[in-house]
Amino acid sequence: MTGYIVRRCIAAVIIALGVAAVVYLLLNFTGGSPAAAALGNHYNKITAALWNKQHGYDKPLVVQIVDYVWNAIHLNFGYSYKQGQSVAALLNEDAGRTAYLSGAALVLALLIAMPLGIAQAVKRNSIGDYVATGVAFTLYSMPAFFLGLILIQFLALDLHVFPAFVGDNVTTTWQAVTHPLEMALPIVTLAALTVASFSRYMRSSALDALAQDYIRLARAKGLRERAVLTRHLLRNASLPMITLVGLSIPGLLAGNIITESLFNYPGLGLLFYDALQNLDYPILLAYTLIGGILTVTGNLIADIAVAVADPRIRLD
Amino acid sequence: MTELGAEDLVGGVPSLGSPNVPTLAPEGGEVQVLASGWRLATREFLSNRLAVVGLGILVFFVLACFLGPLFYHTNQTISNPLVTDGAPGATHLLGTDDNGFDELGRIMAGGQTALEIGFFAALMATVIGTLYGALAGLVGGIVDGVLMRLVDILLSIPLLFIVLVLATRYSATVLSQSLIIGLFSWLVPSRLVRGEVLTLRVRDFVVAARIMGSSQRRLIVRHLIPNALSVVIVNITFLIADSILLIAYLGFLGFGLTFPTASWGDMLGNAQQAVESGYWWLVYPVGICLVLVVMACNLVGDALRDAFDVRLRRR
Amino acid sequence: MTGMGTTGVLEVTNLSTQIRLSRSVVEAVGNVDFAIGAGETLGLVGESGCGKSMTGLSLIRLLPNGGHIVGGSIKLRGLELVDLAEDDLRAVRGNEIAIIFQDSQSSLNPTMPIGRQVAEPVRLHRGVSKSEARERALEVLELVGLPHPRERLDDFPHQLSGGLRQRVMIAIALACEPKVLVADEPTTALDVTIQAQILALLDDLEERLGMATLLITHDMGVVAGRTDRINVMYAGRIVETAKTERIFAGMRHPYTQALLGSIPSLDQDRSKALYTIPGLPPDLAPPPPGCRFAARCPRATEQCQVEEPPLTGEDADHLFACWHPVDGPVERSVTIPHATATNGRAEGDRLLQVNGAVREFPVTAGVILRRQVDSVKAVSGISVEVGSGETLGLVGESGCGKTTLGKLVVGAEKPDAGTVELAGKRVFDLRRGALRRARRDLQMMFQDPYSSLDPRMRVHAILREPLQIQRVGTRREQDEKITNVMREVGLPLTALERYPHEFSGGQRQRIGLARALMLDPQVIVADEPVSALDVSIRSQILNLMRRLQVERGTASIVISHDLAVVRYLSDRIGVMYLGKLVELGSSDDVYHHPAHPYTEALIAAIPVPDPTVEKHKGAVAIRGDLPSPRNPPSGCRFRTRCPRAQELCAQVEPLLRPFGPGHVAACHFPLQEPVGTAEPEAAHGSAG
Amino acid sequence: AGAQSSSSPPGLFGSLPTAGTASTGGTISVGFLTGSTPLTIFPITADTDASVYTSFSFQYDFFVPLYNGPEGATQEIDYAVSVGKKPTFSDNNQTVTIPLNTNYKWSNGQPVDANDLVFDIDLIKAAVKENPANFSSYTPGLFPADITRISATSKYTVVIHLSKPLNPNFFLNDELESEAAIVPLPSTAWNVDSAGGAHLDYTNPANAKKIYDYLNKLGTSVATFGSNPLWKIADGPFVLKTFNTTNSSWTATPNPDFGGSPKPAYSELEGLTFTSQTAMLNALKSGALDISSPLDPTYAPQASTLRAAGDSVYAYPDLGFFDAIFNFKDTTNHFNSIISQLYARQALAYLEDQAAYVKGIYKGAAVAAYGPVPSVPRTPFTPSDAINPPYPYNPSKAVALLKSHGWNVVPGAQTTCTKPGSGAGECGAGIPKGTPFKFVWVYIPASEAPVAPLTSEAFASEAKAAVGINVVLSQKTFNFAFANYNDAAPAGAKYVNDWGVNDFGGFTDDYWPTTNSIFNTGGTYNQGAYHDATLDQLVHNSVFGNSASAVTAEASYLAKAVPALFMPNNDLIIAVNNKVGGPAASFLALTAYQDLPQYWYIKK
Ligand SMILES: Nc1ncnc2c1ncn2[C@@H]1O[C@H](COP(=O)(O)OP(=O)(O)OP(=O)(O)O)[C@@H](O)[C@H]1O
Ligand SMILES: Nc1ncnc2c1ncn2[C@@H]1O[C@H](COP(=O)(O)OP(=O)(O)OP(=O)(O)O)[C@@H](O)[C@H]1O
Ligand SMILES: [Mg+2]
Ligand SMILES: [Mg+2]
Repeated sequence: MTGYIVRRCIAAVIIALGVAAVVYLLLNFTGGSPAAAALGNHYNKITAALWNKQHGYDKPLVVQIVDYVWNAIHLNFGYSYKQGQSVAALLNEDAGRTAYLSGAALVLALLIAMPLGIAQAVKRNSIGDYVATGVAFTLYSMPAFFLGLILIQFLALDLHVFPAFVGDNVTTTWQAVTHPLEMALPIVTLAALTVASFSRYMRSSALDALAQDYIRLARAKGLRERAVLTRHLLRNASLPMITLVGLSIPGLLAGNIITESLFNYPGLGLLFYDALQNLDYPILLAYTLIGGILTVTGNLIADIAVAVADPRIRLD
Repeated sequence: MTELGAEDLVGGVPSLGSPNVPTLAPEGGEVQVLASGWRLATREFLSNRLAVVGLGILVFFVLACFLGPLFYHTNQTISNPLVTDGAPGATHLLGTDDNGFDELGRIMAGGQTALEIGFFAALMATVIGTLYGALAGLVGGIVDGVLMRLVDILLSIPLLFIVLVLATRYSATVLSQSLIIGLFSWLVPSRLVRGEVLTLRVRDFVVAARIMGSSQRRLIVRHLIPNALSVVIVNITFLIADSILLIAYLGFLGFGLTFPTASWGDMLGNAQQAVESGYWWLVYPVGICLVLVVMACNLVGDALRDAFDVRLRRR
Repeated sequence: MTGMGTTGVLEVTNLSTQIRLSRSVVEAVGNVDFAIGAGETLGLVGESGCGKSMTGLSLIRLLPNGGHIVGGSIKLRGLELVDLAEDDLRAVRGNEIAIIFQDSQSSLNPTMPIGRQVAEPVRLHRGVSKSEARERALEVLELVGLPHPRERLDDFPHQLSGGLRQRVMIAIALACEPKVLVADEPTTALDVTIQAQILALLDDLEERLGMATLLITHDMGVVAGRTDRINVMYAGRIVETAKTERIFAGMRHPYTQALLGSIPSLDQDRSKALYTIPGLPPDLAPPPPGCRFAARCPRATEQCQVEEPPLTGEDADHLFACWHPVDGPVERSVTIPHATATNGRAEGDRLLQVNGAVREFPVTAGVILRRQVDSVKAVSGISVEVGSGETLGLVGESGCGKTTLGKLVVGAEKPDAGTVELAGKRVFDLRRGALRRARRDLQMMFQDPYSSLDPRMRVHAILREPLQIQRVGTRREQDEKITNVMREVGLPLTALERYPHEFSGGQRQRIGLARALMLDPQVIVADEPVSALDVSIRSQILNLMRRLQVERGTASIVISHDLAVVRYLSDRIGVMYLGKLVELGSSDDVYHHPAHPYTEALIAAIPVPDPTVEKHKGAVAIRGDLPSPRNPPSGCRFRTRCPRAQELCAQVEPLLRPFGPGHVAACHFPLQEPVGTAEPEAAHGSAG
Repeated sequence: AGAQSSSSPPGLFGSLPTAGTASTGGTISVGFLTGSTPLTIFPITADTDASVYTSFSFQYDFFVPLYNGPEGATQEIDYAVSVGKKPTFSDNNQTVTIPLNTNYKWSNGQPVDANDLVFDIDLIKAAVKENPANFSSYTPGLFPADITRISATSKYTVVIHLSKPLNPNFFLNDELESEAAIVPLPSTAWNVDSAGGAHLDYTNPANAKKIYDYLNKLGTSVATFGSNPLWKIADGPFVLKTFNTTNSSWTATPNPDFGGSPKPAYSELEGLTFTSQTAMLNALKSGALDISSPLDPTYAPQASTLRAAGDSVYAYPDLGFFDAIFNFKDTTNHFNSIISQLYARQALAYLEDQAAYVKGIYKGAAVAAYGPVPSVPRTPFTPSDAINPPYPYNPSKAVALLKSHGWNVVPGAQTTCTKPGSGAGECGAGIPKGTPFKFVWVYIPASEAPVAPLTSEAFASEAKAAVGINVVLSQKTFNFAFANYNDAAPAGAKYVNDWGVNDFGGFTDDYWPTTNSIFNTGGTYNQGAYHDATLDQLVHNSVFGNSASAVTAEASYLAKAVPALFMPNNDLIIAVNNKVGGPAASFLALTAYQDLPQYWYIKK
């Protein structure tokens, strides 16, 4: 078990390093000049050369990549010249709130999708199943901003059920936690992105599991239907979900960009969005890198979790 | 005790001759009249009501977007600031947009580009992904390991970020958007194809062909590709749906197509403002079209997958 | 109408079950009557799809989606189950009636320790505490012979071998000491050796616990020794019912007769063709009118087509449903033309020669770059040879390396060591064109007829492919050849335009055979050619293969785990165990005078469709499971399961020693004295 | 004084909040957009922070600038909110005497005096010496490089000696008053280079550098804005109380030592941050925000809903101009040669239907503009060309112009040159036969400037349909376009042939609206490399001459020369919650990015 985890971790680290290198290359290739961004109006040949030398941008690309990766390992993601702060500090500031938003959305999505998927599988081809499938497909096909917009228009502006945006009183993660009403729409919007695919997946995974003989055997033992579902079906049907949750991280992060800018929620997504408008390369790099690393980590954790939860996976 | 003699040989084969079986009938029996594979798949597909609806929606939109402009003539190239943001009325059934273009005509034109980009991007992703995945799966070993780790790495970089960053540098045209999306979404198909090739490679019919002395090329062309195709085809529909969604996000984040081309995503880009300004006709019709088409692609893809699956399962 | 009066624990009368599908209704079980008394075992036999499982499942109303009982009654000691409320029925399930499902390998919850799975019904029905239930689980697991049950309580199903899993399944069924046990094909997925162990266990338990048992199987051998009564089912109906001995000795229904007649027995005369039933069982949605067997029955008349025969008989103890009953078993007398000229191998005729072949599959680990951590020793130094026109049979338990050896022969796998020579040439050392041409002479027929045919090619293309690859003949010549081969394997030409999935299993196997024949190879390797087929189809294919052997004189290697099949088709038999050849000799030598204890045990384990033989069989000769091929036992690989094993066996690997002309075996303590001493050549398996 | 006297000016969109009667106490909140939140509190602002106007209004809440403006809608210095009084020029405009108001004092009790102004200028000099980018108002050769000596001649008088004569209007309005203006700083408190360090003599350049470095570092460290005692030493109407680093929202309380008038009547000023203008409007509608930051013209249609929600909405343009600049170096399709021809530029100007743009695209929240000095807001220097445009919308004139210069005009297709040569009736030098009139037009995305794509698209449509000029549109982010599609920047060389027109935005004018450094040869912002000797002379007059009307002549010339396509001057829309009252001028000033929160109050 430990051996497997260690090996899996090493692989993840290698992939993460690869991600860092590729991201750096990619941004370099798109031709942003950090010097131009930093120097603004006073950007000219001489100041630029000086600046590049000071900040190591005159070195060969390979060296730059290695430096960047090396620094990234030490949690040093460079300096945002636009924002006048170290990127790490900026990220650090927003990470908690984004984590809360994404986490809450993920949990909400799972809480809805898992029972729903199972219920759909059990009552498959019923009216309820069709309706749920239809709704799931609609949500799945809806751009997050469109959904968010509709929610704002109807639930906030027309019906005044929720505030239309996250107010100024939510600045810390803790405040986000204690203001569920304000956070409702962003969380729902983000959750809706994933709940659809989760419930579809859960449904088919539950259908697969339902067709298994151990379910029949459980019934043959005389178990109540509810006990069959909770004791035998749930765990087996949920196993594939673990991987899916790991895979859904990039989607959540991308959804964050949309949701955060839509709902005025200061988080990493918004930071990225602003950086994009300003061509604030260090932030773009760091966020993309973090997205990549989170994905890698998500997959890693999912793999390990599956290994822990599924006794069939041989760990040696 | 029943005695059977040589006279019971039917068609030169010993069998428990039955008077009802005409002589010289093949002993293997008549071939059952089963529905052919495609027919089965079609039936399975058609039995999925949602999928039929999805297919209907797709056909409708393809026709409406590509043929509609032949019947509903509108100006979609010369912007007219004097009639911008007009409410729906007799001359403009769905009003006009912020360029003064007829919104209904715009939806058709935008639908064309959205479908085109979706299709081209999906096609490109599929072609690249298929070749890459097939290569990895066939060569195997270290090459496979390296190729697939590269896919892992690229797959770990969220696609939206990559596309957004690229979009800041390159202006978007139908071609460039298709290219960029296509170039970065071949990863999933490549994994699928590789997986499929890996399982196919050890299937008995491939082994059989090898034993017959089949060349590697023939194996790939005659056996691997046709059999991996269903996975690929099914995936295309999902890729189209994803690509259309992706361009919608790009539009929203301000990296849409250049004038006078626009896709649904670009049209929805200013949705938030339009709604608040009360220009609902600039938001909901196109939004609904987009959702319907993406949904239809997904429904069709889902049903295709089931149909192909069942076909393979029904031995 | 039941033969058992009213003493039964379970009485089923006039039971009918249907499965509603979207487009049709399958009448899976129709008007079935039977009764089982305490301690009694009723066998239910019939071909695949005839409704056996549905009958079993109807008893506890656990039918698949759309399935429901449409009529009749099921009485469990007087309690009517057909319309019992769901809640009350739950108290019966697992408590009074327990079931062992067909294909039980997936019947265990993969994420729950086996101890809890066994304890679950106990807690449910006995209302005992967790620890008490656990104790009970321990008790039953011990009862079913799970070694070291206390340590294994917390194991997960995947940690157990197939045989042990089946024991756990039985334990679950027995946990609440049910009155009735339904065992649906309890041994189908298992190796013969394990099957023998499980059947013996079931027998023993029935006796000790006094259950009424319904034993469902398609294998006449299995029911022969273990049942008091047999119901023969066909197309949803019971067509014949009688005491076991009576069914075997004096069956009256032509179906029963055909079923028994089509099984090759170990002492089958190879010159005689097997009895076959033409065609396929009917589709039950809806079933045909009249006698359902009529379409396949040689005795069918006009009456049979329209009028359904009632289940009657001269005495209440033997009922059958037939207008033209037969009388007792069929005499097999159809001879295969020229078959008498046994293809004995001429001395020194070595068409195909395998020398010390070794094949080990690497076991890899690691996420980034796969390191090899271990290897599966699939074939460990095997030498055999096949003469022209000769058929060599290979038998052995699952996983012993039969298929791998076959693949080595046809060049689908490369040996890690050793060589394969065809007519003295190392064909696989050839390159390109020469290699391709050489491949013509070595063809293979696969175990799974479906997966061996490209699902996206029509039969015509499939058959033409070998000719195309080998560039044989013009298009017209190719078509001619295809037509001829189709006729040879007995398929209609209309089949050429169809896709593989449109055929029945037997037809597909014919296509597979046809493809192997297209190139007129010198050697055909047939890997489990019939194990995926139903009995009636199996005999058709065996007859076909036998005929082609005789007609074409092609040498072949027939691989099967079924000794009877191998014996029917082969001149010589090689017995394999864990990648080693342990005995090789003529069919008669191997069957009648085995030298290796493993061969003897294997033969003993095969259930014989003859109650008299089967009921007097001794104890099971082989215990335990096949060891892992990743680290096979030292010395003699069979020693861990061998009753004769001694110190020596663990230390020294036995060499093949001659026990007669062309008869060799590798054992330190053989069942008979070897003749002469081991010569180096003999050690390599050639006849000395 | 100034702010109280303005009333509704001509061209105002919407209506200003009513004055009402002031109550005491309460909180007034002001909205900011993320990305334009205060990044620096130390009033010597570096380039990187300079485009963020809120940094200045934020700074000026606490520190009163030497000269501040405008006076409501009047584009002039408002001495009521400035430390300095009107200066006098002598010695051939080379000596400037600046008298200071005596009523301002720092929170530490010290008066705001001449030394504080000298201190600021010394620090600016140190900053510029270190890196020109440290002072965003720096133009090479001008302030502070043109100062030879600065001295406090009395407690409240400063005399500046210039190295060369400058136009007094220029020096006062463009150098002493500008966005990143001169702000007297507490010279007795801030003249340190470490916390609790010794007070240094800042007239020593080495010390000045140390002090600047120290203050600049702290001044950009948002984390300590709220807690650093340095920033509590203020002379403005407010003192910063808290600053929330996570979203840059802040609160300030009235400065009890504020020497100006009126003194704030309410108890807290709050800065709130929003991720988008829409979010800000939602907050306004729900009453969570009182005063918006300037909004884009595309929000004009929302005025009615906002009014219904009880807010005042008004809009007015800032002084400045928007232009799509020509690239005089783009050799693609000989565009450089074409665009050098005045007739070609005139033809393009004739194609701009500004009236339609204002109506359809800006929804009325803009005014047509035809030169660097717009007609609204009116300044004393507005030329008549701004009101009576030289080339009003008239496509047929464009056609005629081109035809008369040897072009084969094919509306809806491609117009090409048929008569090459530099004679009369010919296309002009360097334009071969068959040259198509075709170029790339770069604009910035709607997410950055909602109207930019629309006006660009409208122009391109018109050009193609009416004259057969093919405008190839290309969208680039502002930063990318500004840094790279710019002949004046080093990075620009790489892209010089990638663009023909760059519609990246525009410029804010100073109160003396010269285009020095924008259109003069070699100007730092001369992004299209426009070169015109006459203009160079006119600009020279505006900067170095003595004429009070030099800048009018310059503007008038430019309107006729079309060095760029001038675009409508768009309004800045402000929405104010009806609970807030104040003099009209204080609200009008918001449209010029000037916050004067001391004038506001909560209505009774
Ligand atoms: N889930 C199902 N849905 C529809 N039809 C079914 C289903 N299961 C079985 N059947 C049909 O019911 C009939 C009886 O099937 P059953 O499983 O009882 O056969 P069986 O005798 O057990 O065969 P086998 O030896 O293959 O297990 C067959 O015709 C089969 O096709
Ligand atoms: N491609 C392969 N990779 C790894 N291991 C393999 C491979 N093919 C076979 N093996 C292993 O080699 C051993 C021998 O397999 P083989 O298929 O030859 O057995 P078999 O006697 O044909 O068994 P069965 O009766 O189940 O078909 C088994 O343990 C199997 O798991
Ligand atoms: Mg069955
Ligand atoms: Mg095998």
